[in-house]
Amino acid sequence: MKGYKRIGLLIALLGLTAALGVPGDSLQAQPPRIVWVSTQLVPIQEAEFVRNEILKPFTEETGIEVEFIGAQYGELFTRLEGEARAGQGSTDLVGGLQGDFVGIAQFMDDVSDVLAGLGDRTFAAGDLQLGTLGGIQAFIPWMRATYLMMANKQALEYLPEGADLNALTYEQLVAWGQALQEATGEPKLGIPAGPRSLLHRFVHGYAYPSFTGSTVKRFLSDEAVTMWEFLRDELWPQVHPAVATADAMDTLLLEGTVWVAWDHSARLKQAPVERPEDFVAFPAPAGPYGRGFINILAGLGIPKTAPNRDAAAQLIEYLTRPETQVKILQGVGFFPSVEEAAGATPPGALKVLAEGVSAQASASDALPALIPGGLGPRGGDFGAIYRDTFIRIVINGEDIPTVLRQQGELLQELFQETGAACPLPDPADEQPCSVEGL
Amino acid sequence: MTSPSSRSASRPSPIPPYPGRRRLTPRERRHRFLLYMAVVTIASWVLLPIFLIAVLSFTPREEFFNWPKPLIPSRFSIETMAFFVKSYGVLQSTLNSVWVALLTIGITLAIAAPAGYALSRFVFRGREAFRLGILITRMFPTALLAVPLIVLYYRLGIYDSLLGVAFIHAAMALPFAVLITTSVFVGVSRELEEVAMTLGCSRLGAFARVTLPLALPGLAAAAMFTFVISWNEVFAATVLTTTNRTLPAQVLTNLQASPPFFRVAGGFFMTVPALLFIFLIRRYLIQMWGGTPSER
Amino acid sequence: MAEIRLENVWKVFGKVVAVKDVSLTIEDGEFLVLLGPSGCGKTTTLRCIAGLERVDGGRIFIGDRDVTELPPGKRGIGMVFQSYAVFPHMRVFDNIAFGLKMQRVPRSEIKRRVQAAAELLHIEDLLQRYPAQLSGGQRQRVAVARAIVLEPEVLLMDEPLSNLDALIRLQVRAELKRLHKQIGSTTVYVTHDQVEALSLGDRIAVMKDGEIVQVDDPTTVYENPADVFVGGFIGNPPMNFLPGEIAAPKKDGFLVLRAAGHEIPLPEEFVPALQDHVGKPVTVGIRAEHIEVVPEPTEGALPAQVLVVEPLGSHLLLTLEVGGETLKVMVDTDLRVEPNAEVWLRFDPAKIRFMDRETGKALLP
Amino acid sequence: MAPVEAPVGTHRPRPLRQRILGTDTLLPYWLLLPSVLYLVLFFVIPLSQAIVVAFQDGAGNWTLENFPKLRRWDFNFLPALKWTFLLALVIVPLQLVTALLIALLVNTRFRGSQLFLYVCAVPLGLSDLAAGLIWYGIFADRGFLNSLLYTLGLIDAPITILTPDERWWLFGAVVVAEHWRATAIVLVVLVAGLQMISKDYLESAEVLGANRWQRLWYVVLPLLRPSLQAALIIRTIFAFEIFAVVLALAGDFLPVLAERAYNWYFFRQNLRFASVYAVIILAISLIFTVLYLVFLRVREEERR
Repeated sequence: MKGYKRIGLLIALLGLTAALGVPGDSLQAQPPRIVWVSTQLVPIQEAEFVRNEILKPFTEETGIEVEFIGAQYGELFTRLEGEARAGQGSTDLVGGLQGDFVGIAQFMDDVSDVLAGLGDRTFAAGDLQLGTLGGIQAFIPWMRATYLMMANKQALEYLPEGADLNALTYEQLVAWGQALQEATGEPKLGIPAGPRSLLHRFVHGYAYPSFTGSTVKRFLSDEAVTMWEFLRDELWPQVHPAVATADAMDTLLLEGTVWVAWDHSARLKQAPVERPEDFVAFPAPAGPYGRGFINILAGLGIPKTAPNRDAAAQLIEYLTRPETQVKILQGVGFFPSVEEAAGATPPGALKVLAEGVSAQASASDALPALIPGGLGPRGGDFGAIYRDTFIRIVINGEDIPTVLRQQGELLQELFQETGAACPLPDPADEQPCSVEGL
Repeated sequence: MTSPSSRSASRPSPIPPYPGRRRLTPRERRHRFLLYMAVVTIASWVLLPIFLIAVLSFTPREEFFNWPKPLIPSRFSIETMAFFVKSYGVLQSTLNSVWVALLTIGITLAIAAPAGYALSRFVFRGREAFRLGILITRMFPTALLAVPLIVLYYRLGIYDSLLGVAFIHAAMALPFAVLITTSVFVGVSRELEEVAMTLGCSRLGAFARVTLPLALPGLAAAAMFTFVISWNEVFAATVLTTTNRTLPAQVLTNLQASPPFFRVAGGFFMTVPALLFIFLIRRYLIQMWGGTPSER
Repeated sequence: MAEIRLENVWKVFGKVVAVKDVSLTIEDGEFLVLLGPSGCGKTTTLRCIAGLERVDGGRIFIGDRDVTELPPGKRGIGMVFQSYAVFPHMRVFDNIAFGLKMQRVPRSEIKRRVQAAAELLHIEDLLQRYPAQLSGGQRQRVAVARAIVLEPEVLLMDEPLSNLDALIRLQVRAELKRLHKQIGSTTVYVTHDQVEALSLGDRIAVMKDGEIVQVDDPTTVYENPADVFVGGFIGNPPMNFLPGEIAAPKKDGFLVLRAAGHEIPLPEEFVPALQDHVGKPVTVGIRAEHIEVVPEPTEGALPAQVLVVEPLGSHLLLTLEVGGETLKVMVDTDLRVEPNAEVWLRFDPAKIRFMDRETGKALLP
Repeated sequence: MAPVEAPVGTHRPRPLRQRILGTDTLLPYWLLLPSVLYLVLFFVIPLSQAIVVAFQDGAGNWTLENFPKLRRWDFNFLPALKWTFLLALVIVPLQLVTALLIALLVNTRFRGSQLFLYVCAVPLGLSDLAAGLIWYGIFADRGFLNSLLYTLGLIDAPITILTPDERWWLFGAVVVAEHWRATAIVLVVLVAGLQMISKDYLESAEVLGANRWQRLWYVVLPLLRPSLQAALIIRTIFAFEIFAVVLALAGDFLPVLAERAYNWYFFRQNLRFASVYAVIILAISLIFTVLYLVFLRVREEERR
């Protein structure tokens, strides 16, 4: 019977604490404190680096406290949409990829004025162009990354004869995969296909440009059909089936499930970080039309509903300083966006990555591709069309022309409805972009 | 109420010399053996996965990716766990989670208990409709309510507050809390309350002096169940806060993109309190579901 | 102390009428038993008096006060529930003291009165125990002590004995009777057990389908049931019923009863009441102890066949068949009969009761 | 059901307090009011906004076009329906049987049965995210299951269990993980129900010559029906919202409705299609709940 009293006490205590309200609610005026939501540098060690190495000096310098919050794109979008609809917000600064900004540009404020204040540093004109979305400067270039290949050094001895790691073709990649499978008894290539993976980027930014010289226009061309047959019959049999649930390749590389993998540099990084001696990075393979690849640009933007615009602008200024940019490169392996910081190299494990990135960018047959900029919030549909096409043809084994026609129609519809222009390597003159052969 | 063996022993037997405990027949012994076999099998089936994640979260980094994965690591490493726990926001968000859960309990019980009391004590028009109605709220993926909720929260001025998170958690826990409190109150005899009323209490007084003290263990169980719901809730906590995050929100956004050893450590870190709460409420696990929705 | 008056009380649950236009006056200090089968509305009536159910019509008075709208605690009642409803989270002392505390009686006074009530029920040694440590009978006493400690004008009891063992029930029954004499509260006692009703009640109100069928002292209810239902409900064995007919033979002024093909002459005093029913079918009611069994054919006796013989210790209970009807008869143990034997039955004409065949209502006053 | 003649002229106006709060006819509604208002504010209003969107086109006109349109845009629409139904169809009965088995074991009240019950209830406290993480660690290519088989010498190299080439393996893995994760809630409901069945029924059935199975079938299960109904309703509602575990183990190669809704909402910012999925989930859950209520009906006379 004593139990009743004890539990009663417990409940009363709970009630009391509840009634006394919550600590930590920041309602009173405090020193400037801004919220920076970012889809980049989210992993726990990277976020720790940002808070301790990047933001701490900034706070010491300016007195502005920064709350750095990692977010997925969907969460970022939802938050900004809610804030826009409510007409007030708490997000001061947004860090994201160009692809992210395509979707959230509608919620962003024009930062041309902030850019004008950064006269002492040089941004690539192309990067600034990418940051122009919906007629405004939606973001200021912040840092770069790319998707590339990484291999376990064990795999190198099976490299086909005559193949140059830095100038690999898709044929050679398949031959390499075959040799690896013969030697180990299981497929050893890796292309991420998990639900949150970047498979769609591989399809539209790497395979399509390399095999057809196009991303959208020649979506259902004969070259595309050939490409899909190649992906389905040649490449996929060399890809380890465990990639189906993998969002990042570094884990599979570290486990030894795969020995050669394609992925975003940030999603490969952990492998050389854990075991620097074991891995090597190199450019993505080339196809008949060249070496298709995407340079990823991350940017910084300010939402219309930002409560502390000036402080956010101050943080942008700080983050685009050459010395800050070098610090980020050396800490987490993202490359600088300002030319004053170019040429710096990261130490240790990240050096492996940097070498691969620069090899890819400087390849003689480089064929840079882009994520279309005019799709607005339907950027997600663009990626999904490519991912769905891959799954239907390569994994589910559906008829190639049928699938290409159905998916091509969706692609066409998407561009017609949004009026977006074709992304590189398709010529950007036509607006809206259209799929040939429909 | 008695076990089969003690029941046969308690029956008055005409034979005077009773030689202590009866020895089990071979058949009974076989049954008992089978029973314990089944129990051990099922218990290990439930516990093994939890044991594995515990092992994995204390496996040293250099062994984490080994093949085959060792069931017992060569040494016990708290390196990953320590980095996780010390990293920014984890302790604060743990504290936040506790606050949110406590607030949720307060709100939920304050609202669910009267409803549960009404359902347990009165027969009235619309009673069944109400029961089905509160269940319907659980048939819809909550994630889709994000934008309307954010707008609502800004209007109410509770965006990014722990109270705001608690409000939505309470809404999620409410249907279950109503079911549980209903059966808790059904379990407290109505006559006790009535006798108190004949002895001079008002209805409220009878509730406070008799029903409430007797319902407390059951209500405590409901509170703990609410705690678990709030503790594990990810989505609302993620989109409705920016700075005041709860642990799952913090863990979800930070860990989904993090290397697997951190994901495992985070997963285990979140699991421990849940185990603890279930342990605390184990005695009431049964009681709180005593009268289920269609009961009585 | 006070009388209780119910005036046209109605209580409806959804479509079911639980109490139908009940009017009843219970005298000051009286012990009234509400008797009836389960579902007859007796408990609901009691709960209406207690104020636990709001009446849907009519008024209830306790003493001079109209208590219809008063909450239970303000009606000056004490109530004992079937399940005893002893608070499990309080010691016996606190259970008994509960009502006094509600009335803010001073502590010393509470102590004295609880002690007195406990002594009255012989539970003074149990005051520091929790209910879980008590037997059923002890809990029963606690419940009664808790009700009477308030010295209520009215004591309400809802089947207080039904959860007790047969032996303890007898004992507590006697004690309740003694207690009532001692404290003198007007008592309403609900039961479905007719033996309890007969032994305890100053008067018995028999209920059926939400209505009071008969209110009378136990003897009257037993001997002169108001209708077939009451006769069949009260008594063990219940009253026997036979179809019959009132006939007026040539001899003027005399009536006979025709039943099972025979004629039974009726006493003169019945004539005025039955005069109007001559030639009409009636139901004849007679109690088992008012039938005499004779081994030989006799004038005015009905032939019957013995079906079952049950020795009950003090008596023999016979089950017999008379013209297709089954009768129960109580006889002395020295009568020797075997199953299947043929016997003759003689009814004590003065104890025969007549009911209207259609309505079942008694024809005699 | 006697006709009720309205008792006339007996009512006096009641005190104000009683007129508002006190009567038993109004009191329950006052007690329900807070929860109704609360759910309306935090659920019904946002919910109806979301549902409305599913039946409107971009211009705000009412339409049913979103359903065929979604089929064209999402090739996983029909597969998601199929897999969701199959998963529910397999998992729910499986959990019911397991939970019943464990509940019957617990009900024998052997020494340690309370501990056993606690152990079996442990997954109740785990989020589906954590459960997905745990089971991925087991089923992954280099996971515990393969490690164990390898250590025991049963396999030479890891078997890829979670592969899109073998959808039924994915299905099996999800079934195992969900079965592990969510049987506890059914268990708790059933144990509670079993405890309310008096031993007398079982003993009288035993005396009447019913064997163990007959007692289970003819006595325990019918008496357990209210609890079974509750457990089924709760579990089925959750089964149609199955999400995190599937995503962790099978990615989108085993598409399910809730995952599709989440995907369209969070990754493609398409509230319309997401709402269509949500409406479908709502409709299916509702239909099943009503079916349970009808077919497992507990008649008023049967209630204890």
